[in-house]
Formats: sequence, C-alpha cells, structure tokens
Amino acid sequence: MQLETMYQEIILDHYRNPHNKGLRDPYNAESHHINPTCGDEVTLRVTLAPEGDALDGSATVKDVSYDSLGCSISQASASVLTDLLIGKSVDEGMRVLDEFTALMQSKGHGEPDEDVLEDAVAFAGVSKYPARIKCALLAWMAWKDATAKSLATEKEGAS
Amino acid sequence: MQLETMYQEIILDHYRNPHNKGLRDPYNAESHHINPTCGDEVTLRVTLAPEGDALDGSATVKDVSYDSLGCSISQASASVLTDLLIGKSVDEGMRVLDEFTALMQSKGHGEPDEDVLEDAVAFAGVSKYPARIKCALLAWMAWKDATAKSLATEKEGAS
Amino acid sequence: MIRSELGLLDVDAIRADFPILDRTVRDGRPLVYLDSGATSQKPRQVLDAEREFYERHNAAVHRGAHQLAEEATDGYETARATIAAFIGAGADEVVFTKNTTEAVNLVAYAMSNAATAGEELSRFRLGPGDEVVVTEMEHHANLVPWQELCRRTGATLRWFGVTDEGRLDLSGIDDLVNERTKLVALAHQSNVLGTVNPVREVAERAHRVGALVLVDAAQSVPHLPVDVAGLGVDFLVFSGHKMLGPNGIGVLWGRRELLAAMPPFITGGSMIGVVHMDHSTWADPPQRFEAGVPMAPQAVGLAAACDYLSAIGMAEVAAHEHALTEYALKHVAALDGVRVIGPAEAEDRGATVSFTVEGIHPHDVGQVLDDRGVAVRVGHHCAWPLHRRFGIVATTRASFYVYNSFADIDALVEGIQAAQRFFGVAPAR
Amino acid sequence: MIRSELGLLDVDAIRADFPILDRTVRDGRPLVYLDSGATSQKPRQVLDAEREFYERHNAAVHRGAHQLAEEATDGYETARATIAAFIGAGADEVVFTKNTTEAVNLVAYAMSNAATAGEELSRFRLGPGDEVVVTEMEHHANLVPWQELCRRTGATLRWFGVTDEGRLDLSGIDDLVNERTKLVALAHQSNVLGTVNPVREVAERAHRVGALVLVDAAQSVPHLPVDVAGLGVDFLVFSGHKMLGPNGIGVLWGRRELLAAMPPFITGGSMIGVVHMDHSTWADPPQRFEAGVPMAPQAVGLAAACDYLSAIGMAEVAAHEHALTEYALKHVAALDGVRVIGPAEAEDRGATVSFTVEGIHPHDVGQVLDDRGVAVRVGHHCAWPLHRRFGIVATTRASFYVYNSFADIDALVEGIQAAQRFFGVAPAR
Ligand SMILES: Cc1ncc(COP(=O)(O)O)c(C=O)c1O
Ligand SMILES: Cc1ncc(COP(=O)(O)O)c(C=O)c1O
Repeated sequence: MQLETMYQEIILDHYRNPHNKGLRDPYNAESHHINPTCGDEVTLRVTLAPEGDALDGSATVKDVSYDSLGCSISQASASVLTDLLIGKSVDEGMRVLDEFTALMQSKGHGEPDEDVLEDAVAFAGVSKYPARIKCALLAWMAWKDATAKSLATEKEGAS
Repeated sequence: MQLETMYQEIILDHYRNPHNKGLRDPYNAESHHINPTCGDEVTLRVTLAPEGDALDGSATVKDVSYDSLGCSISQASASVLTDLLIGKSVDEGMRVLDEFTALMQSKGHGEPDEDVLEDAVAFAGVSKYPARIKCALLAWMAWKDATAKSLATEKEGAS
Repeated sequence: MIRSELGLLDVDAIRADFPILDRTVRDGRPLVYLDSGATSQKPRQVLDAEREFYERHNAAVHRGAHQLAEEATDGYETARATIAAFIGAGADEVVFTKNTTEAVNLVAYAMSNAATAGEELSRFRLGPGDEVVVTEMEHHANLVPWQELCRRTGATLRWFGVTDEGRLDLSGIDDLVNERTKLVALAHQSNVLGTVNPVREVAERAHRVGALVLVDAAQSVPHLPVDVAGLGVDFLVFSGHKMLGPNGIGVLWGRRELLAAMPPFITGGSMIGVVHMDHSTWADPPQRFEAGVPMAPQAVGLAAACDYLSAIGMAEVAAHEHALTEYALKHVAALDGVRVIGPAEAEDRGATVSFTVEGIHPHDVGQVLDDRGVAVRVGHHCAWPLHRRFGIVATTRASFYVYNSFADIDALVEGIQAAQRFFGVAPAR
Repeated sequence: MIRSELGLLDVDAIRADFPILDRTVRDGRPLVYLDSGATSQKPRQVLDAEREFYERHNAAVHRGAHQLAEEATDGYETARATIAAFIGAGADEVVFTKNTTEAVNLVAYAMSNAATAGEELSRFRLGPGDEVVVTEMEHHANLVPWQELCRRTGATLRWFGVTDEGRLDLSGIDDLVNERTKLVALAHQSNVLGTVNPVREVAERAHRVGALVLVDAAQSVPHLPVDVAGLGVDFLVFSGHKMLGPNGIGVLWGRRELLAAMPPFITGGSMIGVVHMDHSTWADPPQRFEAGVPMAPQAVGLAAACDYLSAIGMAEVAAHEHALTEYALKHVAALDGVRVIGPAEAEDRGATVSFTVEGIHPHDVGQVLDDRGVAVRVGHHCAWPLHRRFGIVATTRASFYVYNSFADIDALVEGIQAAQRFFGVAPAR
C-alpha cells in the first residue's frame, strides 16, 4: 500500500479543514484556472501591499483567498499555499513557487527544502504520480497569474 | 526468369508495331483517360454505324483510332483492342470487354476464352502483376467511355 | 470460443492472448484493466499480424510496381475488405483515417470545403440559416468539429438534451430536426452513460427532412454487432485502438454515392486524378480521402482484430458484456454513497459504468483503485457538457471488454469501499 | 558503428537488423531494396520498441490516472523529447501527425481557419491579393494543400521554376517573394531530383518581406543532419516511415511563438481548454494540434528509429549516401541511352537517382528490375508537374539508405542493361 506516500496526514488535514477558503474583498486581481483533463477549478484573489511607492516584487502578499472545486490534492495545495505566501514579499513568494514547482517535477526524487516549503514538503509523494502534478500546481499557477495581473494593473494605472 | 509470362511475343509485337494508332476522322465521340499513378494517357475515338434507325447496342463499331503515351502493356492492349472490336457490334464488344476485364482480375488464374479474346489471351500473365492491370485496361476503359458517349449523343440528338 | 456459465465468454482463454494482462502494477498488484473505453488492450494475434507485415511485406502501398509493393497493397486492400465486412459495408465505402476524431473532422471539413465550391456540391453546403444537430452526451470528438464547422460557415448548432435517466430526450425531435437541418451527428453508444441511442429512429426523422446523419460508433463497433445498412445512416466512424486493434487507425464509412460526391479533406499524394501547378483533380473514393503514405501495417492489424472478434462472435461479445453490466450495475449502485450516472438498467446500455462517490473526488477514488491495481478512468471523459448537465465536474468510469470477468467487478467494488474507508466517508454498516 | 573503406558504413552489420532484407522475391531472387524514398524498412529495434509499448505499457495517454496511463504518457512524451532533440528542437515545438501530408495540411487549414477568425490571428490570414509561393519540384503533398488554401481564401499561388540541371531557379526570387507573399513552402530535398535546396537563402528573403517559411523535410531528415535553428525556417515537416520508423506517424515542427498563436486544425478530445455546448477554447501547443487518442506506440517506435540513426551518426549516414550517390551517378549515367533527371554532381544532392531509358517506358524498366529482385519506383513519384517540366511522363527512381551498398547499385546497372537487351534497345558495344 503506497497510498500514504501521496496522501500524507498533512495533506488530508488541509483537505478536510482548508485554510483561507472563501473569496474575500478587497483584492487587486483575481484569476480563474481550470484543469482541462478533469474539470477541476480554482478562483483565486490576491491582495498586495506596496513596500515603497510602487507595487513591485518587494510588495507584501497581504491576502490570498480562493474558492475551488477539486480533489484532495488540489484543495490541500491551495490551503497550504495561502499559509505559506500570506505575509511574504512577492519575490519571496515566487521563490517558494519555484521550489514547489521543482519538487513537483522531481518524479519522487526531490529533496525539498523544509525551511522554504514548510507544510508543502508533504507533496513530495505526489510528484511520483504525473497525472496528479497538475492538481497540486493548479492553485499555484492561479496565484502566479493573479499576482502578475496585480502588478500589471498597477503599472497601467501608473502610466 | 518470369518476364516472359508477362511479355508474351504477341504483346511485344503489338507494342513494336501497333495497329490503328493515330487519330482518325470522322468519329462519334472521343475520350481521354489517364492513369493517375504513372501519368500514362490514351485518347481514343469511336465511330459507330447504326444497324437500323437508332444508334444502340446493335450498332457496328466501324472504327476505333487512338493516340497514346505509355508502357508496352498499355500500348499493346490498345492495339489488340482495335483489332478485336472493329467490325463487331457494340453489344459484342461489351462482351469482349467483360471477358477481358475478368481475365485481368483473375490474379493469374483465369482461363481465357480464346474464341472471344483472340490475341488478348496473351495478357493472361499480366493479371499476376496487380500494378500493371490498370495499364492493360486503360484503352478498354477509354473505349467503354467513348462508346457510351457516342450512344448518349445520338439519343440527345434524337430527342 | 468456449463459454462458461451465465452466457459469459471463457475469459481465461481470452486473457492468455493478451500479454499485458499478466503484468502487475504498484508493488506487485495484479492488473485489473477496466479502462477499455479509453483504449483496449491488444491480443498477440494483432501484434503478430502487424509485425509480419513489417518484416515480410513492407512497402509503400499503391505506389510501386515491385513485388513488395504488390504484397503491401494486397495486404492493405484485403484488410479494408475484412474491416468493411465486419460492419456490413462494401470495401469501397471504407476510408482509413488515424482515429475517430479525424474521421469526424473529415466530414466536417469536406462540408466547409463544399461551402466554397460550386453548385454540384450543394448537398454538402452549409451557411447562415442552416442547422447542425448534435446531442448533449457527445464526446468532444463529435461536438467540437461541428461547433467549428458552424463557426466557419455561419450555420447554427443545436442539440438534443439528455434525461435524468441518461437517455436521449427525443421529445422535441420534430422541432429540433427540421427543414433547416443539414446534418445530425450523434453517438451510437455514450462513452460515459453507456446509453445505446435509438439511431435508426433519429435517422428516419433526419432523412425525412433531407438531413445527413453521422453516427459516432467509437463505443459501439467494438462491443455490439453493427451493420451499417441496418442502422440507416449516412456516415459512421470508429477507432481501431478501442476494438483490440492498433493505435493510429480509424475508419470513416460513408454511403457510396455520398463519398463519390464529397470533396476531399486532406490533400496530397495518392488522392489525385491529375496535378498541374495551378490545379488538380481528385481520385475516386476511398483513395480521394487517403492522402499520403497510409498506415498499412495498422490496417492489417485492425483486420486481425476484426478476425479475432469475429471468431468470438460479436453477439457473444455483446452477451458477455451485458452480463458484466448487469452485475456491475447491481453491485456498484448498491454501495452507499455511490451514484451511477447513466441508465440503471442494462437494456440498450453498454458495458460502461460511470459513478460518483459521495464525499470523495473521482481523482481520489481513482487513486485508491489504482493503488489496488484497478485501472479506471477519472475526469469528464471528453464529455464535459454531459457532466455539466448532471451538475458534476467529473466521474469515475469503469469500462469492460472481452477479457473482463465478474472477479474484476468484485475488485472494483472492494476498491470503492476501500476508498470510502480511507477518506473516512465509509457508511456505517 | 564500424566503417569499411570509402567512408561507407558497415552495411552487413546494419542489414542484420532488418529481417525483411533477408527475404527473396520472384522465385528466389535476393531482395535489392532501392525504394527507401517511398518508404524505408524498419530495424528490429524499432519493431521491438513498439511491441514493448503494447505488451507492457499500453493505455490512452494524457487521459488516465492509473499506472499504465502514466507509463504510456511518459513513453509518449519521452519519445517527443527524443525526436525533438534529433532535429535540434524543443519538445514543446513538436506536434505529432500521421504523416508529412497531414502536417502540411495542418498549417494550410490553420491558415484558412485564421481567415474566418478575429484580428488576433491576422498573421496567419490570407485573402485575395495575398500570395503563397511553392516550387515546381514539390511533391504533391507540398503543392495541392496550398492550391486548396488559395482556392478557399482567394489568394494566389506562385512558384519557383527548376533549371535544366534540376536546381531551383532563384533568378526571379525578388519578384516572386514580395510584400504580398504570406508563405513560402519548399522541399528541403527533392524526392525525384535528389536536389538539396538552399533553404536558408530562400528563408532569409521570405523573412525580409514578412512571409512564413515551411520546409518539407520528408526526404532530408532521414538522410542528413537537420537542425531547425540552423535552417532559419518557421515550420518543418517529415514522416516517420521514411526514416526507419513506423507508419502512421509524422511530425510538424513549428517555432514556439507561431504554434502558440496558431488556431487548431483537427478538433476533438484532448486539445481543448474548456468545452461548452456552444463554444470551446484550446489547450496550449503541442496538445492543441493533437486531437483524439494519439499514435503513442508509433511515437515510441519513431524515437527508437532516431536513436538507431543517432547511434550510427547522421553525418556518417550522409557520408555513406554521398558515396553511394557518386557511385550511382557515375555508373548509371554512363549507360548508353540513360538520362539522369537531376543534378549530375553529388554536391548538394541526396541519394535519389531518377532516370529514363531511351526506348523503354519506366514501367517496363521497373518490371525487368523487379524480375531480378531489384525494387525501384516507377511513375511520376507524386511530382507530376516536375516531370512535365522535363517533358517526360515518368521516370524510374532508385533511392538509397543506410542498408544499401555498391553491390546494390551494380545490380541496378545490370538490371538496366538487361532491360535494354530484353526490349531490343541495347546499344551496340
Ligand atoms: C518530398 C516529400 N514530401 C512529402 C511526402 C509525403 O509523405 P507522406 O506520404 O508520408 O505524407 C513525400 C513522400 O511521399 C516526399 O518524398
Ligand atoms: C464516443 C467516442 N467518440 C469519439 C472518441 C474519440 O476517439 P479517438 O480518440 O480514437 O479519435 C471516443 C474515444 O475517445 C469515444 O468514446
């Protein structure tokens, strides 16, 4: 029985009791992502707080809220994402995203940095199941997208 | 060496000294056929002489002339065709055509009726080579076509 | 083929022909393959036929005058005749494509090509005011090409709904299929619900108003005796890989006079009459629709698959699957929290059972099953609108074939229960 | 791979991998296969890879969450990466089609689909006043689809001529490729003349006027080292079956940003973003262009073919064929009454030698050769306008590959002489 390598207790906990679920106002940008193979969806909102005058990579991720429909892996990963990213700067968040993406593509051979990924290290087992990687990444892609939109909107506004 | 089963002396003779080659006037109808795999062509003219008042299956094939570009098999078969069909009635000609077509589709197992096919029995060996059957049939299909056109034109004229 | 009790086939004898069914997955679990609706496994006989072609007769067909080319052409055309006979068709009515999807697109693109051509093709022409009718249970392969045809030509797409029981809702047929209808495209058997549609009835209505009818038989030709004449339709399409045959080959069957009148889709070598720099003419069907060097080895493999199925007997295949479906409907639907999407009875229904498990996402159900060696499909199965119709995002689907037995269904049932326990939604017993 | 003298490959070692080359034809004649330009033979390694996929990993790719589906998907995508690397491309730029012909049609139909779509696709749009440029030496597969695209859109087809030596006539290039030109499509290597075209030079001119460039590499990728970046083109197409791979698989390579912007061709499952009854959106490339269950086993087989060729080394393959071409040009062209159609020198020329024999129709030449076990192709080789250009209806074509030797060419030369004797046109010696 290998099930436990994928469904770590941490994952099942986040799945059963998701953090920060439910869309909140106000927000800078929203993005809606769908996994075309299974139809799972996430709508995710990002609120950024500028560090200095401009909204850039130094801005703080003030809030992330989401609504979603999907499997345990996609639900848990959205929940873990909010815990990890809220309070970090955008640049730091992108680093976490890169680390998480690398872990997901590691085919089970990744050595996750627990200092960076915290609870998200529990997803190491998922990387052995290629069909589930998209589930784990769904909310992360939506966060990347919404964050990019937030920064772009700000730029447009400024120009 | 099986070459001789295809290239019977009769075939090579007709190929080297084709009968009735060169287009002649007058004629009832002409048809142009092309073998799309090798580009070989034949243009063939038919002149019919009515037996009674109407031009129908009882009419006599008064003349067949043709011009052609092609391999030994297609050339020889056009030449043999003119020998066989000129002077016969259209109905008789169609019977010869049927017999010849059946021989070509016999995959080398046909038992040709020499009374009907005369020199055309020499093509029995060609039926073993599927890629060459179209060569042997090219002029015959053109004759069928031109004859049908001749009869149709006559009908139109009459109505 | 020897039969055991209950109208079932001798599954052990059949399984011996499928090397892959002997393998294990996930740390030594025997494979229980319940995903034949996606693609079937292939018997040795099919793989041998294809390999024999490559190792003895391989050449470009219809393009050479040497002995190998003759043998390859003969193999290819003999395969066409075998496959045609399998569906009661004439060999000259069978066009090879790479799969069902290409076959549907062939007809859809031929119709848009007709739209820019002369009067002689008016039968296939479509424009604003014209309508194409599909159903809400179509696989994307028999939906998206028609959406695109309508987009290109300005015609309107309409569709039959589906009842709560998972049957085609024919109540509005007289309104839906009317004088403006140019084509009706529908599945013979749904790849999600298992529903076998009353194709003949729909075709009769369509023909009464002068519309053409295309049937997606991707899920019926592998599982039921199908006779194109009896169905009374105009076009029928299916894939080799779902019927024990190789990947990369599919079939478009079309009525002789329609194929003869229809313009080509993919153009290139071997489908031409004459070619000049500034214009070309077309060969007769089926060649007109088979541009380029074809998949001759796959055609030979598919013919071997037809021979394999014919040796079992398609009526016997259908009876076997009927027994499996009854058994599965009984035991799967009986589980607490399990909802079968599709008809509850096995009549006019194929061996495909899709379901949801309360409180567990299909992906997670599938994962637990996979962990136990049971291979099913999860997701929308390329029938997204149908899932939306039932208010769900995805289902878990088990689909059966000649090599499946009651024991496989028992493994499925135990797996669903294991998933319920694992995710803590096991009903109290 | 061991080499013998003269820059040749160790043909005996290679031939041992090709079971079919051991067979005899026509009453026991050893087979001399000189028709690789039509389709190549397949080494054991390729057939084994394909069979291993079917017997161990077969499942529908990108559609399941069970272990077989994972393995099948992995096999398919690993094959894509191998094939991409073989032509110096990124894996996400490689789209699988059934053959070269479909790949050309894909681009041609995507361009007509763009013509009925919105402004964002203007780059691919074509209409009256626009021009598409091809050459007089194209295979029908790279000519007829463009004729049809022009017919559908109202654009104009123009073409490069061919010199008496069988080279592309570039003298009018500045007139021919101009601001109205939307696309230039040309063969990398002619399948009749053997000519290797100056693709880079043509592409530079095309890009200067903003036109796209598609290269038909069906005859170059199997025989020469091809690097898509080095060629400087936008699209490149080829077939698996001509490069030791299986039938039923071909490749469209396209520049990343072009594929990303291009609308789909064949629509259906697995190429979608979302699907509603009345509209759909598309997946990213390469999936956008691969509707339906793909030919995964054939992709795995083609990757094995790439591995086989890479193990020999494509530079070595090219050197081997160059030596064969020089030898063949020398000995065939030296025969009285024989006229080689195509460059007389082996520079910028592949291992395809087409010729006429005075007084004997190519069909008859081919028949005599076949009778001696020598398999060549006769006819217009799907390049009818090119034959017309040279005032001939057909040629006999010998084409060589890694398993051919000087001895095979000797057999060809003796066969031609035998034909001359048989038909009584043997020149007095
Ligand atoms: C130069 C060239 N282009 C295109 C093709 C078409 O390839 P396929 O028939 O595999 O689509 C061929 C071979 O037939 C060819 O030689
Ligand atoms: C009902 C139905 N139609 C069409 C298809 C498409 O078949 P393919 O992917 O082989 O083209 C499928 C299977 O995927 C199907 O189940």
